Formats: sequence, structure tokens, C-alpha cells
Amino acid sequence: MSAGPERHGTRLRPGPLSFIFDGRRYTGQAGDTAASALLASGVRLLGRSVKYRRARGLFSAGFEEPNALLTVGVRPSVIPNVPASQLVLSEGMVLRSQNRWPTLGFDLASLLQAGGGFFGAGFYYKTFIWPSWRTYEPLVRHLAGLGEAPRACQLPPVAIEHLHCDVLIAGAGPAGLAAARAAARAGARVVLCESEPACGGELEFEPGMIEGRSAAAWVAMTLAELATLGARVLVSTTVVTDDSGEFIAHAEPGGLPGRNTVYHIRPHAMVMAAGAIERPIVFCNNDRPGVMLLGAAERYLARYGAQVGQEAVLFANHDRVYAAAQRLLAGGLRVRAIVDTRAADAPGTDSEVQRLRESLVRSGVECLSAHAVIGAEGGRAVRAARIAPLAGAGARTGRRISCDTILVSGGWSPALNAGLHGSDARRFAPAVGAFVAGSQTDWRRYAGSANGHFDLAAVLQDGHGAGARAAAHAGARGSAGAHPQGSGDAPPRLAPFARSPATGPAEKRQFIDLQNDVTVADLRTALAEGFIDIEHVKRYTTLGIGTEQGRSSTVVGGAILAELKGETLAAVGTSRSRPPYHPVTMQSIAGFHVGAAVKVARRTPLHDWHATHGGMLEPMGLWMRPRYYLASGANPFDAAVAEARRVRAHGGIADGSTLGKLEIAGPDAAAFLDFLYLSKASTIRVGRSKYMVNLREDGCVLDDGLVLRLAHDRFIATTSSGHGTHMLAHFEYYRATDWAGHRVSVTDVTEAWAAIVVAGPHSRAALSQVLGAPWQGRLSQLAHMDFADGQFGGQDLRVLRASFSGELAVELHCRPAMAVPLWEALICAGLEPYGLEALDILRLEKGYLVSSELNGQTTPLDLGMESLVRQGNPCLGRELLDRPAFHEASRPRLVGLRAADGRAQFLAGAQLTTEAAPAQPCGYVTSSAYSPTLGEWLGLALVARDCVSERALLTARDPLRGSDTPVRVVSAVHFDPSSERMKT
Amino acid sequence: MDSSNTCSIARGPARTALEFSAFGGPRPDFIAVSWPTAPGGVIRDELQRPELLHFAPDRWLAPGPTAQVSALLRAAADTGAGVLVDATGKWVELLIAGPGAARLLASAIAVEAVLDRRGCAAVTLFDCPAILARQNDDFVLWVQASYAADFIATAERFRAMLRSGA
Amino acid sequence: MSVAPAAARHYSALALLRARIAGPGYWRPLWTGRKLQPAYDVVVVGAGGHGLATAFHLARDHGIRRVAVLEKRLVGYGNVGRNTTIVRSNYLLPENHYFYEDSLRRWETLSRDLNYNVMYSPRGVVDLALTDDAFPALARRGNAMRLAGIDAELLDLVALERFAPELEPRRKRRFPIVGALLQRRGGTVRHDAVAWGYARAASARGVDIIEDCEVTGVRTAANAATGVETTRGYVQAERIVFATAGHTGTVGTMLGTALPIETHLLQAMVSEPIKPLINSVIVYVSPGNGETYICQSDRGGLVMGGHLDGFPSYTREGQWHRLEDVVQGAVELFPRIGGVKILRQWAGTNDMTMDGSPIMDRLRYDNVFVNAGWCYGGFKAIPASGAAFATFVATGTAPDLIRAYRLSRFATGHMLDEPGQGPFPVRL
Amino acid sequence: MTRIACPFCGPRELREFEFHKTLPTPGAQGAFARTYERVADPALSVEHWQHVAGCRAWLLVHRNPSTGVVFAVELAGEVMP
Repeated sequence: MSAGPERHGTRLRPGPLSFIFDGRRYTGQAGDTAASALLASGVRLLGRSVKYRRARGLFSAGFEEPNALLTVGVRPSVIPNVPASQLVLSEGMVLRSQNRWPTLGFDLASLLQAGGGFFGAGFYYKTFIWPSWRTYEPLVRHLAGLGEAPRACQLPPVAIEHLHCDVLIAGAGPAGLAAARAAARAGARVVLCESEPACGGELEFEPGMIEGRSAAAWVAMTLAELATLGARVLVSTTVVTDDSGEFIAHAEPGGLPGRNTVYHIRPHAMVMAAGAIERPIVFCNNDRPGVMLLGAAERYLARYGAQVGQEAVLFANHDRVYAAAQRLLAGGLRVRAIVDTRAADAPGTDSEVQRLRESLVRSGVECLSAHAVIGAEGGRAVRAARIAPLAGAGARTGRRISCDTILVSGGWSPALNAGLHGSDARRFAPAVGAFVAGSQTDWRRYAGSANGHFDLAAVLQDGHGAGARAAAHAGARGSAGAHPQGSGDAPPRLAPFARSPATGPAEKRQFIDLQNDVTVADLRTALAEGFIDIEHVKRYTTLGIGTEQGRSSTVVGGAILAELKGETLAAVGTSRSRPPYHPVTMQSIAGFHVGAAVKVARRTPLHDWHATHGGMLEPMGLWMRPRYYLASGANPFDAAVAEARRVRAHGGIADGSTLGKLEIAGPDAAAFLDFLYLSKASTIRVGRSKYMVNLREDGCVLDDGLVLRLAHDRFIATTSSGHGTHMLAHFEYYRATDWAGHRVSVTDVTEAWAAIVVAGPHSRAALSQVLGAPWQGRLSQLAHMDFADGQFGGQDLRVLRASFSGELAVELHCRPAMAVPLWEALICAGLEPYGLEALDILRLEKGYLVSSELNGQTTPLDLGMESLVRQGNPCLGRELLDRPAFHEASRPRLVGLRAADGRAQFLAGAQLTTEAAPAQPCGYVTSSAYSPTLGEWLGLALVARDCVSERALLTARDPLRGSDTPVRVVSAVHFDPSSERMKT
Repeated sequence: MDSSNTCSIARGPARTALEFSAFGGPRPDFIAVSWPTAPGGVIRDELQRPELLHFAPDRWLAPGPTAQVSALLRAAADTGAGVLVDATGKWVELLIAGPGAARLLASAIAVEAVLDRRGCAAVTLFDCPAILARQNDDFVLWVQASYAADFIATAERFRAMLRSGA
Repeated sequence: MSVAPAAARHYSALALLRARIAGPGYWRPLWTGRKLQPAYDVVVVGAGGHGLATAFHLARDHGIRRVAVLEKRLVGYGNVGRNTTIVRSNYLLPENHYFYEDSLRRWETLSRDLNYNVMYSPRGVVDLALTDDAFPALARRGNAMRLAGIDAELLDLVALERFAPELEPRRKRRFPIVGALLQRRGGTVRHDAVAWGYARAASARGVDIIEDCEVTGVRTAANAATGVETTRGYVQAERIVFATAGHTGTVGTMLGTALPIETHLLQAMVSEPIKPLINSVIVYVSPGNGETYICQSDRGGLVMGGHLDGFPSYTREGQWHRLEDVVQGAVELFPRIGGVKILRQWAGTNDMTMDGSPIMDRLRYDNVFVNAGWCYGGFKAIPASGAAFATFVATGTAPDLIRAYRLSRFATGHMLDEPGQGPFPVRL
Repeated sequence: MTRIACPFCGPRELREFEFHKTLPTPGAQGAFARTYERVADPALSVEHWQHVAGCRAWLLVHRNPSTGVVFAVELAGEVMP
């Protein structure tokens, strides 16, 4: 489509721009939004409504757009539901209309609208009961939903900036600008956020005079001054919510995700100057393409030189309509009539407005008082407005004025509670016909229309005052100077008017919520069925839950509800708004936590070695650990079996650096550990270690590990890898509370020590070779659970003789810088690495506990630690362990399992049953693995005590995986029960 | 490219690190004249590099202590008011330098607020536990070693984004 | 037979046609605004799901004539209308899975039982395992369910891909998916409809539902409660039922009993509506971020929830940074939804017990009953809870189905700690 | 909810802190009461929190759980609960 003559507007730059809408190529101009370019190209039909699929066009020029939502981009990576009014075009952009099939012009499902009242509020609750909702649901789901579901997302990660300032101001209209200037002049560090790409608010099109200049010149001058005062002005940026005193603002240049920035702003004071949103007046067929907000027409004209139509009827309840009409007339729109709901002698008609009105009449505009537009004619576009007097003859039928556009304005509703959970106080202001801010705090206040100010002079003064007070609250000591003087359009003097009179059937086409097709008839139904509170009405009718978050509908909906209930709007109230203030993309919310970076990964000092030597790294909590090594086998099972076999036959090394290590030091260290562990640490001799378990407050086992006594007053407590962070907090908690005032400290040294496990019959020979002469004698002197400190390569080395494999083994604790050289030396000495999977096999063969036994549901009694419990150490959790339930026969007990036939496989997660009660589990398999050493499947299980006897026969029932395996209860220690291998 | 947003991220040398923990209670007598007692207090060498950082209640970090600092810490431990723990390898030192350093860190935290009237602060940057301090016009930080690789990767991504003027 | 109130209009497609012909005035209020009477057999405090269902069953199953439900604000204004609408019975412990299975069976027929379409949608609930450890834990749970006669399937990656291709289970991820537990009969129910449906059905059976009536105290005499003080005056009651969710702790304080309950916020959020993308309910727990669960409403919005906000609160204002955790999880799970926008967040106040399971017991007095501690699980429990609790209140004996939910279990050690996290509601 | 001012680090974002538990009734004796009983006062909640993303100090926080207003924050142990 041809470009037409070049248009002029505040947001336009010269130069054509082509884009595609529903497969057709159009030409716009640099700076155009999709809305302005399509308007200029004469496109009126832009979407279909959710429920009835009625034809819809542009309704607004801002975020409150309920109708003209587009899908942007090409498949698979599309962005759905982008308001055309917010979307700044770029060359070649591909746009599609939504929610229609097969085409926007002819939508099959629009036949539904013939059902009219049938599909009204509550429809779904009353039917589709037989045979079941599931029968109808797929069709309903496909008819519902607005834009296309994206098949991919190719958005880059967002930029993030954390800002600290004295005063944050949301909104850069006249109030916000005056506030920012006052605060900055007073010496405050100011951040000013404006949702639109340009500052000024309605000053963009309302030609007021401020401080002797045109409004536009004043805006430019103020922005220049703010820049010199060091204020940050962020355009296309909306404060979306308050996160406990930290405001989150999202910048989305061009109205489309792609180059987003998320700001976390921490101000000392906040001014909300978010302006007001024009509200419609509801009449029959007020949803037809061509019915639009009056302010939208002005914005499209001033910003983009775009005409919203040829011939218009204006419909309003206030004085501002006359000045607007004059500007639109001057801009080339033929204004056929102005329909004012107020009586001719209404107090609003002051002399200046009278003069304006007379001049409009002279220009051929018909000016009607005490009249209303009672209906729009036309299907896919407005063809005429039906006008009627509000009283007397002709009030029901009215007369027809042909036009293609009806511009409507029912006043303005302040944008309150920008993302603040709707919890701020608000009060009804009759002169505004809406709610304004109520009581305010020093640190967060409102300015401008939010306080009910609608004439420029008052708005500027209010903004200035709010900015100055906010700066003072933030501690700025300078003078804010005098408030800016200005004059603009006359005060609106509106007379609240929410909807035109209508007959019953016509109320079914009086649309309140355009996106969700909520009509006056729906409100009546809701009331008749007892949904009388505004919150109930919202939930029952879906009023105000659309993508524009009810901006275009909640106040007018409340007013109509008040009318139907015979109450005041003040009494009816409005439903609570919910954050975010603007819908924000999930990618922006996710921040940098996307893809591989979704969660930080912790790496051991050997991480890179594993990665470059075929170690299959897998997450364990935040840690990355090698599960197996590719060189050992192609799949996890084969590799683990080979690695485990190798350790028993020869030897191997494993990375144990993820084990948590807490250094507990001070004169009270031993007593502190006695409190935190089931058995006593104070009996450990220096140079020795001990396997110990921690209890949770309720007596269940929390964690297990070794405790090493380094000195009389110094210990290292190791924790399992997955619990390290939690155990650190646990130790710190009791140090800070019950043990406050005692002389003990807790220091996390997990990362200060790498740990290499060296296990297997060949391990001692390899170690002697690697550690060399200084260690030779000491190694052979180390008894089981002894450790020795020394040096390796000039750095600290601790050799701990402990085994979790049942083999002769040590753990080498070294500084991280030495981990790779030590590891490689061990490899040179003939040892090969093994992974977590093999480690688990080795542990299981020895009956050592893993996380599936320490699952937070087991007590030390369940795990066979009666002797430790009986020692009677009065540790944390000990008292509650005496509760009767923990001693009942139904409590589990840890046992070993083998297949009855010595061959069959059984898996962890299988439930165990007895022959007597085949449907009632008496326990379950906690761990299982194939043991290459014993040549069969082994398991550990928790089984009710009354079902446990040596050689008892149970069934491992695994219906999920289709197996029932007879298993026999055996000792949990499957291999080398006397532990000769690791002790010699 | 905007030169005001450029910065570099450099790993410091691996050095001995000591952590001192006091047992709390009344103001202990170990405190020498130069000991940083205020929250976030730091003592620095002549090049303004932090030598002893008070990063948490009753806790101090000495990254790469000189003989003098070591002696100071040992003397404090000898009074019995606290203990010294060798944390060598726990922290990875990183220097973030250049005109864009503050902006890079602002991708993770409100730097100015966090370091307001203090020499150092314990923080979490891109989900990584760290101790952050100013060093002349630049920033120095000690990240817990297991997080360091991820921290550098995330910081480098933001650095590239800022350099390209996003 | 009590006098059928004018509210009774049977719902059907035919009735809709009739209404269209009859014009306005055909439909009647779902529950009638009757006047508060001075005395009742049972006063139920709280017109949420549990309170309304209990009242309904008291009237329908036990023929108790004088029942009132007193509500501080509006019918269904609390958690019943703030949850993520998920119903399932995939619990590990027998005490829990038999109870929730009873509930799920009731969900299957509830629309017909209430003559109100609550839109039960058995689209399948998928619990993902992200680590090798998690997979056997899911198997343990699933096998326990199967042996109890409850449907459960364990899906490997191939089966998961077939069931939910939109998940792209084999995509390379920071936390790779290893498998899933599927309960096909699990799914969603339109939450508001449950409150309204029960209110309508209870009202039709003569229950007085009184909104804007806050209970401020309990009057007692001789070791029994005699009635409740309300903002509309004193009401005498033979028996009192508290079903006040997040305010149960305060009820305990009112009666001088410290309960093992903390009140926490649980938030939920919804995206803009899009065409169908996610066809089941997906639940997963990732290390460090806690839980994310996501499904798509029939209107097209992606409904998400996660872990608790993290500290006691009655504000119903969810923390944005908790929302970030949930959204990070959702985007990690479905990278394609990165460009879809979040529209609203909201929160409910959850009565978190010290073992994560509910409390259905007497409280201090023989004729005071408390139905609480539903933690995250309250919504899906409503039908079973209402039926069983009504039996308890009417007969004085707790049915087997809920006997394990007694308050004394903490003292005896019979906790029902499904996740094994001990006496702390908040732990990631 | 408002920000928590860590006695050591100064005011930090709420996301840096982790709640642990509500304290039992003052004077509660025995492991059972300390482990299971919670005070439910909508006007005042006394709690233990940790500044996990900062100095890791354990804090004693007095808060109004109905408004989110924080009355006082001190290091745990300085005043025994």
C-alpha cells in the first residue's frame, strides 16, 4: 500500500518504513507505531474479541488498548498480544491479527455472537455438566486464548541495573516533571521513569503555556535542566512493582521485548505521578471499529499526524471536549457533532467554553446538550451514530448522524497503585468521577491527577510540592525554588456519566470490558444471581481481567454496577489491582537466570580436569560432580560397574571436594559439637576422626559425616555434599542463639580444602609413590580413622584414613591449588578415576547410608543406631526421640535385600510387601544396584520392624515398572562384613 | 561502543588467606589500634589494597596477610578472644577495574548503597557469595572459590552486553 | 423437608434456553441473603471451600437443620479463589493418599452432585524428576499409590515426550529431566466455581450463609463453648467449626492454645492468555529455586505457583522476588514462553503445620472443631474434607479417613511428614 | 513488607534474608514447645532470620505480619529470646 503524503508529528521522523500485516505489505513512517501506521493506511479492523469474536478496531493510544493486540514476528519465535498502540515499527516487521479463523475479515467463530445473551455471565457454570466438562474442554480451549502460543523464544537476556537514589518519580507528565525538577533543585539524586518513549504526558498535544513558554519548549527545557542536575531520566520504562521497598522498573524500548533493561531502584522517597486514563461512556455497540477514546484521536494526530477517521461524532460529559474538537477540526477531521450529556445550563459551561462552542457551531459542528450517543451502527466499521436526548420525546429512538468515527470521553481515572497490590488508601472524588489517592506517607506520595488535579496550574504546583517534600524526606537540604506557573485547557467540570440509556436487549451490546465481552446485561445477571460485591462481580463476569488489566473498564464498570445497584460508586468501590503494573515478559522477570545460567553452578578444583577427561558432570544440588567417566564405559551402568570392579580389584580415585567442611574452634568447641551430634565429639582424641550423625530438632536424622579433631579446641566437621549449605546455617544458628556467649566459632572451609579419595588394594603403593619419602613411614602408622597433617609440594596436606568403599582408603585434603597436580600424580601412579555412580555401588555393598536413607523421615533408631542413642548424650533432638511413635513396631528398620533367586533385578522405589498382606506395603527399597563384586542385585530397604527377621521373604513390588520380585532380608553389610579389607 | 562502560575483570594471585573469628561479647582486649572495628571497616596497605576486612559480626578476613598482619592476628588469637582459621583457597580474588566497573557491578547489586560509608561488605553477586571492597577507583572482591568460574562467566556476559551499549 | 428457597433453579442447557425466553429475572441468587438467627445447631466459621463443603454435608448427609456459615468478607474470597486450581491424589503416605484419593473421586462427580459445572479437567499431573536421586523417590510414591489402587505411571523420557511433547524432555538443561510420575486423573478445577457451587447447594438445603460477619470471640461456660461473638452480635451454637485457613493460628490464640501452625503466603501468578500450549499440569522442584508448577487455564493464561513467600504474613501481597524464582523455573522448563507476559500476581494466606499435613480435630472444647493446617493442599482436599468433617462434627467420632489428622500427633510423634523436612514450613 | 536493616550491613533488600522460625511463647519450656508451638499474633511476630546473602548473621526480628512493618532488628543472642 502506498505511503501517502509525509506526515508530521512529534514522534515521527522522515523516511518510509515497510511492514507486513496479515500478509499484506504496508508503508509507515519512521517513528510510527503499528497503530498509527495502520490508521494512516486506512485499516480499521484489527482484532476479534475473546468471547463473541466481534470485529474490533483501535480503541486507545496507550497501554489501555483492549482490542488491537497483534502477534509480532515470524514463527516459531513470535510475541503474542502486543498492543498495536505501543508497538513502534521497525523495517520489515511482520504483524498478524489474532483470535480469528480463517481470516480477520471472516471469522467462523464469530457466528457465536448470534448466541448473544445465551453465552452471558455464568454460562459455563450452568451447562456442560453432562457427560463431563472434559468432553467440551478442548473446543473451549481452542476458542479461548488470545495470541498464538510461541514455539520458540529468541530474545536475548535482559540488561540489569541496580540503582540507588534519593527520589524516584514514576511518570514524566507535567506533575512528574515538576516533581523531578523540584527534587533535583533541592539537591536530591533523582530517577524519573516514563512509560512512553517521550516525556511530557498530555503536554505532547495539549498546547498549554508554562513559565512563559509553550508546553513543548518547557518540557525540553526541564529535561535539559534535569540532565545538568544529574537526574536519570529513563523513557520507555515503567515502574511495575514494589518489592519490599525496592522498585522494579522494566524498560521495553519500542513496546516489544528484545532490548529490555530491568532496573532495581532503591529510593529514599517515591513520587507517583502516573497520570490518568481516559474512560469511555458505554452505549449500544460501543465496541465497533471506529469507536475510540477522544484523547486517542488527539494523540494520533499530534504524535503521528494520523487521522482516526474522516467524519466524527464526539461524545463526552465535560468541557474539555470543545477544545479537543477545535484541535481535531484544525487537524483536518470533520467533526459532525458534539454530544454533551450535560444540560445546556450546566455549571460547566463557563464563558470561555461558550465562546469555543459558538465558534465550533459556526464551523458547522452541531453541538447538542443533554444528549447521548445511544448506539453505533455498522458491522465491521462504524457507519453512523444514533443520538437521542436524555429526556423527553425521542429519547428511545433517537436520530442518526452518519460518521465513521465516534470519539468518546467520560472523564479520566487516576492511575493509582502502580504495581502496589492495590493496598494504598484511596477515596472517591465526585468531581473526578473516580477514585483518587487517599492518605499518603512521607516516603511515598502521589502527584497530579492522582490527587484529583486536572488543570495544568494545579497539576504543576502539586507535582512541585510532592517533589520538594520527597527530596526533604530523603535528606536533601537545598531549595526547590518556586513551582512552575502554567495555564492550559479549562478544568473539565465533568458530570459523571457512565452509560447511555438502553433497552434490555440493547444492554447485551453495551460493552464494558471490550476484551472479555462483558456487557451491562452480564452485570445484571451477576446481580440477579447474588454476586453483588465488586470483587464477586469481577470474578463472575471476568470484568477487568484482560491484558490491559482493566484500565479501560474497571471504573466505568464500577459506576454502572453502582447504577444497577442503586448505590454510589464510592460505596461500590473498585476491585483490587494486582502487580505488575504493566504485563512484563517472563524473560525479563527471569533476568540472567535463563538457559545454563538458570542457577549458579559450584565447581570443584578438579572440575576442568573432569570435563576434559570424559567425566560426565551432573548436578548435585548446586554442585557439579562426575557421574562416571566415558573411558570406563559407554553408558552409566556399564561405566559404573567397570569403575566399581576396578576399585575393588586394583584401586581408584574420586573427587570428594564437594563434601562440606566446617571448622569449629574455640575452648567450647567440643561441648558445642556434643550438643549438635548424637554421639560425643569430646571423646575423640586429637588426630582421630569419628563417624557421627546430627539430629534435627524433632529427633530425625539430619545429616551424617566425619568429625576430625585437629587440636584440643579445634575440629573439622564434614557434611554430606547436598547438605553443606544447610548444615552451615544450622551450626551458625545454634552458635548464635543457644550458644551465644560461648567461646566457639564456626567457619566454612569447604572450599579451602579439595578432597581426593584414594581407595583400593593398590592405593597404598600408589600413595607412597606419589607422596614420597616424608610420608612413607607415616602412612603405614595411620590406623583406621586416624589422620595426619603434613606437606605436599610445599603446601598443606591432610591424610585421613577413612573408607566409604570398604577398601583400604584415604582421603587426601589439600589446598585447591594443589588438587590437580596431586590428582594427576595419582593417575601417573596407576590409579584411574571413578564417579558418583561407582561410589554409590561401593557404599551400598558395604551398607553405608546415602541420601535416600537420610530422607528426613528416619530416626537413628530406624537406621540401626540404638547403641548411639542409648549413650544418652543430651544432644539437640534427643528429647523428642523419646516420643512413643518412634518406638512402635511399625517404625522402619534398615536392612539389606537380595533377590530370592540371587539373580533378579529390583529397583529403588519398589514397595515391599509380605505374603500375609500383599497390598499393604511394610517398607520400601531405598537404594539398589548391581554389584559386580557379588554378581547380583543388592539393596537397602526400610522395613517395618515387625516384618523384619533374618532371611524373611518379602516381595519388591514395582507395578510402575512392571515387576514383582521375591527378595530376602539380609544384613545391610553385603560385602566384607568384618571390614578386614579396609582395616588392614 | 561507549568507553565509559568498559572495564576489566582480572583474577588476583592465589595467596594465603586467614579468617579471624572473635567469640563476641564485650569489646575484647585483642583490638590493636589499627584493628578495623566498625562494620565494614578495612585496613589497607600503602597502595590502598585491603589487608584486613571486617566483613561480618565478629569476623575478619586477611587476604594474603603480610608478616605484620599475621602477627597482629596471632596476637589477637593469643589473647583467647577468638580464633584464627587458615582459609587459603576458599576465596578467589578478582579486580574489577575501569570506568565501567561500577556499572558492571550494578548489574548485580546497588553498589553505592551497599558500600555507603563502609570499606567492605559481604554480598551476593550473581548468586555468588563474595566480599566486596573499593580499591582506589576500582573494586576488589573475594568470591567463594567454587562459585568463581560461574561468577566470571556471568560478569563477562554482562560486560560484553554493556560494552555493546545495550 | 425444609422449605425450598427460591434459589433453586436447576442448571442445564435447557434452563439456559428457558432463561433466554423468560428474559431477565429468571435466574435467582445462588445463596440467599438470609438473616442471622440467634441460635444454630452448628456455626461454621469461614465461607471458604472447607467451611462451605462441611456445611453442605452437615445439611445433606446428616440432616442438621440449623447450620450457619459466618464469613468475615465474601463467599470464596480466601484461598479457595486464590490457588492454582490443581487437584491430585499423588501422595506418598497412606494417611494422605487414601484421603486425597477420596477427594479426587468426589471431584470426578462434583459437577453433577452440585448441579454446578466446576470444570473438573483430568488433564494429568506430571511430577518431574530432575536428578537421579529424585527418580526413585517418585517411584516410591507412585508404587505406594498403585498398591493403594490409585492411578500412577512412571514415565521415562520417551514416554514423557509422548505425553507432553511441549516439555521437550530431552533438551539439554542445567538440571536435566530424568523422568516423571504421571497421575492422569489429576488435573484442574475452576476454583471460584467450587465455592459458588457449594454455597448454592448448601443454601438450597437451608444453610444460612452470612457474609460480612466476623467472629471476634468464643463464649464458653462449664468447659464447653456456648456460642460466638460476631460483628453482628452474639450467636448461640451447639457446635462450632473453625475453617479459617490462614487465621487458624489466631483462633488458637483466641482459645488460649498455641498451635503448631505458622501463617505463610503462597503466591500464584497468571500470564496473558495464549492459544493452548501446555496440556497438563507440570510440577517440578529445582535445587535452590524450590518448586514451580504450571498449567494453562481454559481461558489460555499460564497459571503458575511455587514455594512459600518465606515468612509469616497476613498481607496477601506476594513478594516479587519469589515470583521471579517461579518464573525462572517456568522459563527453564519451557524456554519458548520467555516472550509471554505475566499479567497478575496474588497470594493466599496458608496455615502451615509443622509436618505439612492438616489438622482435623477438636480444639480445647468438646464442641469446638477445627479444620485447618491445609498448607498448600487445601483446595484439592475440599470435597473429602467437607464430607468427613461433617461426619465428625455430626457424630462426634472422626471417620477413619481423617483420624490421622489429630492434633495430638505432634506430641506422640505420629507426624505425617510427607517431604521429610521436619518442623519448619519454610525450607527450600 | 519493608526492607530489613541488618545491624551489621545496613539496610539491604528483603531477598537477601531468610526467615527461619517464629519463636514460641516467651518462657516456653521443653523441646516440644520450642519445636512445635508458634505464637500467632497478627500484630507482632518475633522471629529468627539469617542474612544469608550478606554477613550471614542470625537476627532477631520483631515484625507486624499484618502490615509487614519491621519494628526492630538485632543480632540474635544479644538479647536472648
